[in-house]
Amino acid sequence: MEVISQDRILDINIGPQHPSTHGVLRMVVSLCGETIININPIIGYLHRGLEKMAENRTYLQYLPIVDRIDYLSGFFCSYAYLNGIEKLLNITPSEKAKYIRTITMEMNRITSHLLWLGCFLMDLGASSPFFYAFIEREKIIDILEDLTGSRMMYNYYTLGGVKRDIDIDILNRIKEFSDHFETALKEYEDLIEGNPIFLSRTKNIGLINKETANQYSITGANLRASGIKKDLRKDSPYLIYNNIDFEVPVLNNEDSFSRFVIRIKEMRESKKIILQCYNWLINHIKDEEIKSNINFMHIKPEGKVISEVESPRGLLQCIIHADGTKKPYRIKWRTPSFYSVQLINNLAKNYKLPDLMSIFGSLDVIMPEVDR
Amino acid sequence: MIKSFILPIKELIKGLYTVFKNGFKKRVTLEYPEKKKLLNNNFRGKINYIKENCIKCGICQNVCPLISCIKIDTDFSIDLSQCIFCGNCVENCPKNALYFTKEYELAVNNKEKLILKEDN
Amino acid sequence: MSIFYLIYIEFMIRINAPHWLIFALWHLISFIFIAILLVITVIILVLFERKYLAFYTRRKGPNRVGTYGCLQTIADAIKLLFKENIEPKNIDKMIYYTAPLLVFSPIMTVWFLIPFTSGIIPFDSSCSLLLFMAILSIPILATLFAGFSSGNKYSLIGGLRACTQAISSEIPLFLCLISISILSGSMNLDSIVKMQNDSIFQWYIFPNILGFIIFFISALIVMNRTPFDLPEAESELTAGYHSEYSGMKFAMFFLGEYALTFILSAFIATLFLGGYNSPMGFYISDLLNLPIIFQEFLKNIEQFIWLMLKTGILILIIMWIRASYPRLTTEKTLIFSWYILTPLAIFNIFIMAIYKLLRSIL
Amino acid sequence: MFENLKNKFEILRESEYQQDIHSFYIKKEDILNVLSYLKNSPSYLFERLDCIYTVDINNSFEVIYVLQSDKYNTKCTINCNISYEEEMPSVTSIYSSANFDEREIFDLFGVKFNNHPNLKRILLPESFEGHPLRKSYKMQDERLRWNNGSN
Repeated sequence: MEVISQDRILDINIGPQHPSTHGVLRMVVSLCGETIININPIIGYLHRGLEKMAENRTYLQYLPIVDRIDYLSGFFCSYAYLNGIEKLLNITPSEKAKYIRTITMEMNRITSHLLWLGCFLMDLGASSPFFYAFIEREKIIDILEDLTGSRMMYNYYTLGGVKRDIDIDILNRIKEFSDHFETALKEYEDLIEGNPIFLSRTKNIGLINKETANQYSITGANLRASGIKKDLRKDSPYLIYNNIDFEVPVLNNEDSFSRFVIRIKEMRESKKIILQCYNWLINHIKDEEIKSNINFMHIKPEGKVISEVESPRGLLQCIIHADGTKKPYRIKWRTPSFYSVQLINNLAKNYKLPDLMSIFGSLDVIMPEVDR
Repeated sequence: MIKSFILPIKELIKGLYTVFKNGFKKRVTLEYPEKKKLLNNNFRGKINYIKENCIKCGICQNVCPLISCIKIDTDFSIDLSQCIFCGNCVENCPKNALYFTKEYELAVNNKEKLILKEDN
Repeated sequence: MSIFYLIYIEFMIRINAPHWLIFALWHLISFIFIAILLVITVIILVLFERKYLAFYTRRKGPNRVGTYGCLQTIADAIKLLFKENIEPKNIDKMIYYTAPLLVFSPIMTVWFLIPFTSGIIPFDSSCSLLLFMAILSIPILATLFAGFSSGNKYSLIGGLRACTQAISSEIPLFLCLISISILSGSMNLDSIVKMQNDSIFQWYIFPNILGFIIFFISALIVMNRTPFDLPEAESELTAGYHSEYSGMKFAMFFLGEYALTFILSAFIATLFLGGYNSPMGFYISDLLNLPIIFQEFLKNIEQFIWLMLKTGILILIIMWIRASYPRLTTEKTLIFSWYILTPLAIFNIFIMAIYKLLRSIL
Repeated sequence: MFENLKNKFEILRESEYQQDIHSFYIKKEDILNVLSYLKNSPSYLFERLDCIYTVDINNSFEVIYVLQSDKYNTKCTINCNISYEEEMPSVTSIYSSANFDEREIFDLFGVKFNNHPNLKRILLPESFEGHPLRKSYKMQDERLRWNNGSN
């Protein structure tokens, strides 16, 4: 790469208010003509100080704030937080509570992947798949709204289980949704997967090989697209993932097209998991015990715990240091998008400006997770 | 060579066809002011307060994640402009003095109206 | 000459106006009539596109203003009219203000070349194809001006992209025009339409199917429509070359783009699909035996309807493509147009020459 | 499993997380070669650094490196106690994912990492003075002060 003289470089910032930065990320991109020389991501525009807020709130007061860490997958964050506290107080949730948690988490994974699908294709210019993805997503959100009471900030999990039981008609709506969902997925594949324009935009662009993936501790679908078969639900199964059969899709041609295909496959896997949870839950409607009877207000846990969960964007860890008082001493959130943001610089070097959109879109980065 | 030329054309036509197929499906727009979405009673809308049940125990104030959203000292007041409708206070109130309504249109022209006093 | 011209001449002689006034007034009237026609079709087109895209994405489209949203574009135009005229600080004032003019005026003039009906030909010249080529390269200048003069990096990149893309797509466009003039033997649009008049198989689309495809694709690139709409790609450059324009200036760009779509699809209709000829070879108005003067009038109307029908179908296809395809990058558009479209266009000229030779021998 | 780690390096103290994750306290000086040893030695292969975080315990920092190995599917953490003004060696040469982590720790805690590529504030604006996540950080904004222990 020959040295480019300074006056031929144009620095533009794809700034905080920009249609395609998935929130408020600012990228100072230095261009020579249209090829990208250097990207300097500047984050911090959505920093709400969630870790400092944990230090002066009791465990119950911090619970609603936990949904806002990654507002597209609220269930995963609240599960990571509560799983940590349950480990400290060694409470084990009942079998039914585990199933309800799994079914709601998998539905949340589908909504988060659908939103990513819509925004990714809108970045590349196709406007109609955005609406198809949101029509499907709206169906799930209606079900979750009737179950938990709100569309995104669920606050539905509590110590040892869930706050409210699932009744018959919500289960039937879930069943009817997952039957119809296969045709919707088929439609996305028809519309996009073979399309030569889409292939030329995403085929072998933004390659993450195995070393950089490990070096930058990338997790989730971006990692599985580079050939490393690593999914928390299989390696250390939590909840009920050990007695559910689903396979983890792995591709190894490392480009943003395989990241697209992997996420479509993951949605299919989540549909299978939902169906199996539905079959178990249908004939366990009657048993009542869905949460522990310990009063959440007066718990005083003690010790250190790392609780992990496989969120739609990767490995989400909530590390709690509790010192026996009512308030947690220190909570650290290890969020997956924080590490995929670092990757953009050496991923999108000397590609063209429009390719930056397809690389950054395929990484599925969400800014509340990065800034916390 | 022909294969690599005909296949993209077929895929492009398939893309057009799926968009065309979608044209004849049911519309999904919901004209908001005229037709409203029906909500079930789990919905977390505006919080109402029953004066008789309340024993002024202060649990709702301790449970609320916000700083000055619920005040309980002499008379009871909720600042709806701050409230995030998380439902902590409604669940942990021992005497069920607070309950959720299905009202979510809370646009007012001055903020004082959003502070729910005891009377209303 | 057409029926309207006869009525007009008779009326003017009765009030014995001078000769030069008759001639000048006639062109003025036809200019005003056709300008209004163009503005109306553009307004309808903007609303139609929003409704049409909504139809494909299972939405309803604008239906608040007017009964079925019919006044929506007029409301938008009025809103743009009353918007404050924001002028950024470090702009090159002179070029900044000529850019919107340069978009709309050439499209108005190109609109004159199209023969609407056998009676009404606003501007009949022996080399109207050449005129079409010359005038149609002016709007590209407008995007260049807008991009470079508005002093903002995004529009600079948008302007750069617009020029490279337009230059690379003009050449296959004009090569296809040459293949048409080989077939018809003349550059005059009216004679081209008359050569295709007796039945659907006479249309130039059948011998010249390759030219039709190339012309259609390069017209897409010139119009900056998806999948080649890179100059104002929202996801990267906020709004491309017209991001610094607000109010009526933005309306000029916005309506100019739709007018260009309408003009180019009207040209494709006249060149390849036999302008105002009916596909069955005869006109319905010939069948019902009415008095001559009335029947002539009905024939003109019916020819105009045929032309608008063909243009409408083409616009439907263009918007359908917009609804279903992502965007190409600049590099791939240039490779596509230089390596694939231009050689094919040149090859197509040879085919048409050989076809013409064979037809003249047999 | 960690026998040859123990006899190769001098471990000050050992403690445990709730679910059998071992953590080893080591001196600040040999952080670099402990991590590179753990990463490259065939018996451990900890090639993924999940995250680095800091806890402000009785006014001294404890910088904790959470490591993860895919081959043996185990996790371990390397801890290191330093006082407020001490400097830490930067591990971006071994794990380049530590770049943003260390910048965030510098931003919120004030721990300086020497030979870090560009050690600047990452989450807070440049003009922000003070490091908020320290226990001694006094919040100037009166409204945010929690209603001092009424529960």
